[in-house]
Amino acid sequence: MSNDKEWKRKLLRDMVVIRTFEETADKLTLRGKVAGGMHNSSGQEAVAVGTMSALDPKDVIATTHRSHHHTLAKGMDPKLVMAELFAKATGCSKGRGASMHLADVDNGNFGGNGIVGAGVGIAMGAAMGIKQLGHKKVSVGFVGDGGMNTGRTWEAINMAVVNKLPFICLVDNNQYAVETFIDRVTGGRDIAKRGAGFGLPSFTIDGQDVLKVNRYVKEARDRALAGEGPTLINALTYRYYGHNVGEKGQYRTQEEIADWRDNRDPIDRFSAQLISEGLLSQDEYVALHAEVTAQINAAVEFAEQSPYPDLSTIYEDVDSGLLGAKS
Amino acid sequence: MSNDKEWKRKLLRDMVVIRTFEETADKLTLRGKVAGGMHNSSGQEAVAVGTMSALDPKDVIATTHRSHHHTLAKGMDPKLVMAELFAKATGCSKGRGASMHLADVDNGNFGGNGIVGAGVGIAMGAAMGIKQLGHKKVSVGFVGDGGMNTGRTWEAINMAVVNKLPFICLVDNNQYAVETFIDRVTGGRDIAKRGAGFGLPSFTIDGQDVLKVNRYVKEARDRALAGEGPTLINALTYRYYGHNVGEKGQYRTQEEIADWRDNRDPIDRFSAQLISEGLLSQDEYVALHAEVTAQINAAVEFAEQSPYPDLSTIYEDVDSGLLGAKS
Amino acid sequence: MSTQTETTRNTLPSYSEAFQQGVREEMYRNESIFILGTDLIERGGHFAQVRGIAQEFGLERVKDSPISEAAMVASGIGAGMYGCHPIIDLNFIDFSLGAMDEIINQAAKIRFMFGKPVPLVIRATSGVALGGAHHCNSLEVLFAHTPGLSVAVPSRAYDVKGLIKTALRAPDPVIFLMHKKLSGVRGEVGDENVLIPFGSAHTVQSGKDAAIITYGYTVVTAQKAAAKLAESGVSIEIIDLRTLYPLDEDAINETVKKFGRVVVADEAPLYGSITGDIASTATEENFKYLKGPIVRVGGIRAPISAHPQSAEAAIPTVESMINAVKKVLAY
Amino acid sequence: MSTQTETTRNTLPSYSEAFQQGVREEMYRNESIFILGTDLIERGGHFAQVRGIAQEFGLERVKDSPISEAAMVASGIGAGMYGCHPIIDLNFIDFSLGAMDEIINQAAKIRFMFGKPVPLVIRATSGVALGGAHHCNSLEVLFAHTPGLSVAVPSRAYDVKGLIKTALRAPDPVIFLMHKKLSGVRGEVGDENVLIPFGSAHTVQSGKDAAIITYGYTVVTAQKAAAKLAESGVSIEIIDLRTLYPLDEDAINETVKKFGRVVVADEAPLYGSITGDIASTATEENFKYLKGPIVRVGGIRAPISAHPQSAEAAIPTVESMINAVKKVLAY
Ligand SMILES: Cc1ncc(C[n+]2csc(CCOP(=O)(O)OP(=O)(O)O)c2C)c(N)n1
Ligand SMILES: Cc1ncc(C[n+]2csc(CCOP(=O)(O)OP(=O)(O)O)c2C)c(N)n1
Ligand SMILES: [Mg+2]
Ligand SMILES: [Mg+2]
Repeated sequence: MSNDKEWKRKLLRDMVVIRTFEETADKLTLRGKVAGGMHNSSGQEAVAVGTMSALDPKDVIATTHRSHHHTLAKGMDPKLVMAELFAKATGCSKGRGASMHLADVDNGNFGGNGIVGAGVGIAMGAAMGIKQLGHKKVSVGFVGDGGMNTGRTWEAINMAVVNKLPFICLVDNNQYAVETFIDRVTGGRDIAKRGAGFGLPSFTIDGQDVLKVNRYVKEARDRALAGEGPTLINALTYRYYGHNVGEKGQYRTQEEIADWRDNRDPIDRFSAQLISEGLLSQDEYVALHAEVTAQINAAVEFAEQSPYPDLSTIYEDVDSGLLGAKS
Repeated sequence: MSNDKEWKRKLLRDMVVIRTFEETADKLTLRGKVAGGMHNSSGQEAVAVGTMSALDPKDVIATTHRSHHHTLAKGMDPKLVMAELFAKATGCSKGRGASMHLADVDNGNFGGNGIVGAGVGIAMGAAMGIKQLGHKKVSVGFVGDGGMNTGRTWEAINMAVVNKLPFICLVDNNQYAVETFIDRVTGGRDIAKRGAGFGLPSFTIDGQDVLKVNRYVKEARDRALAGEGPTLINALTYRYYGHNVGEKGQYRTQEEIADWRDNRDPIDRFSAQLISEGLLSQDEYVALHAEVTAQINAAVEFAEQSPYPDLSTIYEDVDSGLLGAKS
Repeated sequence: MSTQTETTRNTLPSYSEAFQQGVREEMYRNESIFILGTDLIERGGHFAQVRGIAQEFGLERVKDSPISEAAMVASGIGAGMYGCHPIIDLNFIDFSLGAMDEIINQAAKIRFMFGKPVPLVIRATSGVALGGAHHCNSLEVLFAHTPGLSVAVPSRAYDVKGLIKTALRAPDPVIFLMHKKLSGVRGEVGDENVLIPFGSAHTVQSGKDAAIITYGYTVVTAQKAAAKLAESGVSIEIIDLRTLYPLDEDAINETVKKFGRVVVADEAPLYGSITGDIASTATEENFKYLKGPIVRVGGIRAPISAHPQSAEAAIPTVESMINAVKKVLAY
Repeated sequence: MSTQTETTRNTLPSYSEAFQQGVREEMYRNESIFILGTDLIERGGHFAQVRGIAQEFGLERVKDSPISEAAMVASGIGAGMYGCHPIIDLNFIDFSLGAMDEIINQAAKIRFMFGKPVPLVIRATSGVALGGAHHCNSLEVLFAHTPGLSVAVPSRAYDVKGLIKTALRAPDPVIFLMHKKLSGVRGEVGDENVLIPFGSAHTVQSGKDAAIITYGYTVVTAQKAAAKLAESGVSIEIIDLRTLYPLDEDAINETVKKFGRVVVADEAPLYGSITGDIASTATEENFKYLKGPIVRVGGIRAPISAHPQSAEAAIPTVESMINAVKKVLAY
């Protein structure tokens, strides 16, 4: 029970870390600190934290252009993420990738991606590697609602099904692709039904409910480890900000945004639940926020203080150089 | 009624033309007359003839590497097809395409394709063109069971659904992709269920029943013309010969082949039906075969007598040359 | 006509607006032109390249697409064969990698295989800028190398408008590459009757001592290098190819003959870039006029970093252009 | 060991069998190697390149795939990053066009972006032969141009085996192109310890008067041309590059210096082919040694026809090679 309390408080904290990170990074981006902009995931925290809390730290993920939340939830120090956004040499990708290309492959984060749909394939491939080497792990490929219309996504899902790979396709379904509403471009409008057609257990769930996401991912993981193959989880969620920093657009109403923010915010919901369950006091919640804010401020400080990549390094690590080595 | 009789006899004749053409071409290929080989569709005639008989001659099709049956059913003179197989200048593609690249774009045949899945996209694009220009036509994209695992096929289907295009995806499902049995590589194993997931009416039908194919395509065409969008038809069929000429392989049993040939042959079934319905006499059927054989022999003769492309033409028709024209 | 409206605004159109203008004018002339891509209707495309066109011509002529690059290009091919003249807007050229079969195997080859033209413009932004490795591919050679494709690489508003108008009047598949860093650059454009033929290079500036042959954003870098060199009395001619296929071989040959000292530059990774072909063919045809070898300048053999200075350092700089010119001047 | 078995057969292995041998030997050494592609298990691949391997190593090491080229390559990338060394068999290289993003944006760039190697071999048959436009693309420059990719283009059994063994020991994505017309050609192969480094050209024959630098099937055409020329006393050196990246620049520079009369040839459409880079770089570095310009021979700017003679006429012939050599001899 005390374990459960700690665990739930950790989930809440992880979501607050993401939210605080994103809102901080958003402002810094508007101030020109993040070259190329960033894709804010505020509102989608429960999908990331619900998923990652159901995984083993050694499980694999691969993700999308919108990946701060996944990356932080997967356990990366916010310092390394912020430094990467700043394109600093101390960032997780040495400043080469910035916001879209966060990775820590050795710790199971196979990276964000500038190409819609590509992460699903890479995660599926990792699942093939896991199965090949006989390991007891799973691999999760994140993809947006928009990415469910790229053909490669379905090729990857099919490959996972026929090879019974330990794979989970996690649709971070925020209902918009840039400014395009899902229903306008998604034949059938029901992503889980598409999944069922490809022969894998497929569920549409409330992505604002961190425990629900956790439970579905856990069950999917158990099936995968039991050799039963992949699962598709279509998690309904919402992003509060524009597609990229600073973007507004007329493609959705302020009422719609307010509705999601006010009535379904995953952090508000979960903190209220913990408080009502007596697992957290209001004071503790305030303290948590303060603590997280300090942590994120330290990350900003770290990023600010860090050096940019040395320009001499731009030639490095393109290939191993070993192929041409005369033995 | 006499119309119906003529119409049904025409369906039968069209199937016999295909079968006779294929069996003749197969032997000629084994004798080295068809460079690069050919993909024999014997056994799949009802899919082609059932579909084409439900279309208007001006409707559009695009097809696959296995396209003799579609091309002949669409109305191309066997002479032009045979000459193309022989890579003769008189062939429908001037000898440039041989077996895989039969086309007659101006008459609605947007071509065979060396690339699995590509024809579906082209046919979908034609449907977009039809809708764009406000014409009352449909476009049919043929694809094999194997092609239903290429991502592009699903991209095209989705594009057709969300734009309500006058499009029919016709799966010539002979259950094998080269030597690979459909169930081994097709997640969910049910192509119509996949289609349903993408939001279009999807049907699995007996592809050996020419009238059934005709009926489903006709209904799909009516829906398309009524502005209701695309349909997927998964027609179960079988190819009697190897993937390419001369190939045998151990991937299926002789019993399986014999079962399809002896018990479900589309021509045998339909001719027996016409005879039992009194629409055709045994003598007439024999005569029909003789007539068709003569026609195909004439096609071979035409192909044999035709010249090869002049080598000086290899530079021609790569582009219009108009872009660089100083006006 | 829209041209009038633009002109009376009394501010020159940007590179992106020049595209809008050219497309609009052609859409009035030819009802079969339509545009398909992501986020075109409300947003007007990621670089505002079609802003307002949906509102002006209606949703039948400007269509938002699912994120399905293969199906987008296939739409363009099928509709083009059927009788339309589609513009497929791929947003970033990097995303064309998801439609390469449609582009290289289908669009490019159909005319040859079936004797049927495929009028089709594939528009995308290109070039090295922000965004990192997945948004900064320089893929020019992939297209230029493919028989059946033509490739436009305009460097200024005037050429954008004149070239897109030409593209929309010829029944060929055209890859139309607009450099991100030029999107907002304003400049004169021609009136509705100005069409620029493909394969006609533009002399950006005449010079006396040596020439730089280039295209796209590298024209700007070349101009900066030339300006610096001018300070020390060196006079550089700059040739903007404007299209990579057809290529203005006459202009290249004349330039090589005139100077014998030539630099060819672009920002694609040097090895295997189209500059290799330009230099080697020009050398083969004009060897005796060369005072020394043609010098090539290009990108390094590495993906492009999201760190802006690293990205800039990976492609031709004013400095590396000056060095190359000095090399040919030293012959 | 399998090598023994092959040798005692007392007939030399074919080009395809050399691939089988190399792969088998490496599969014994490295358990993480697996092969994924269409029709590999029963059929052994369309060119018998993996025949018998599934039977020998089991279905976990040789997997049949759906027709999903993007997912095949993605499998190889993810599994490679995870710790395997996958061989993705794409059958014909033409089909790689359906996996170009995976190859160019992902496999090639991951090491640079994330500091993680992607050990991965993408094997395919290539080259102009039968089958027409969709089965005869020469895409070498697309891969060679891409930073992060290496490209092998062996012309004989010995090199197939030695190069695939090297590829399977280095943690890099390698495009391994086997020419269709060479599949059945038999020849010596090295024993299990013979690894051929990439970037090491092979002197097919030494000569005195001029050199042809080439690779793949064009080596055979060059040999035929050289034999004809030998009849009239002309002695030609032939350099087989064996890999297009890394490129054996030393061998190229030496050859240019030695002869000053050089032909560079391959069968890709000439404009934008990798020969442009080879010739222009060699010219830039060795200008003063050149007696005249390097002459390039390549394919015409057109898709490849299914009519065999038309296809042959579209690529370098013995005659066009002889003409090119005569051109450089005339300097
Ligand atoms: C292949 C490809 N096409 C287009 C883009 C441009 N693009 C970047 S993000 C995006 C929208 C993605 O929407 P979705 O998958 O729903 O993810 P979200 O942004 O909502 O997280 C688009 C179109 C891209 N990066 N890659
Ligand atoms: C993209 C692509 N991948 C692979 C191939 C090689 N190939 C040609 S036909 C074929 C099998 C196709 O199976 P299916 O779609 O069922 O059609 P069928 O041959 O049964 O008519 C394969 C794998 C190809 N032509 N194109
Ligand atoms: Mg979304
Ligand atoms: Mg099949």
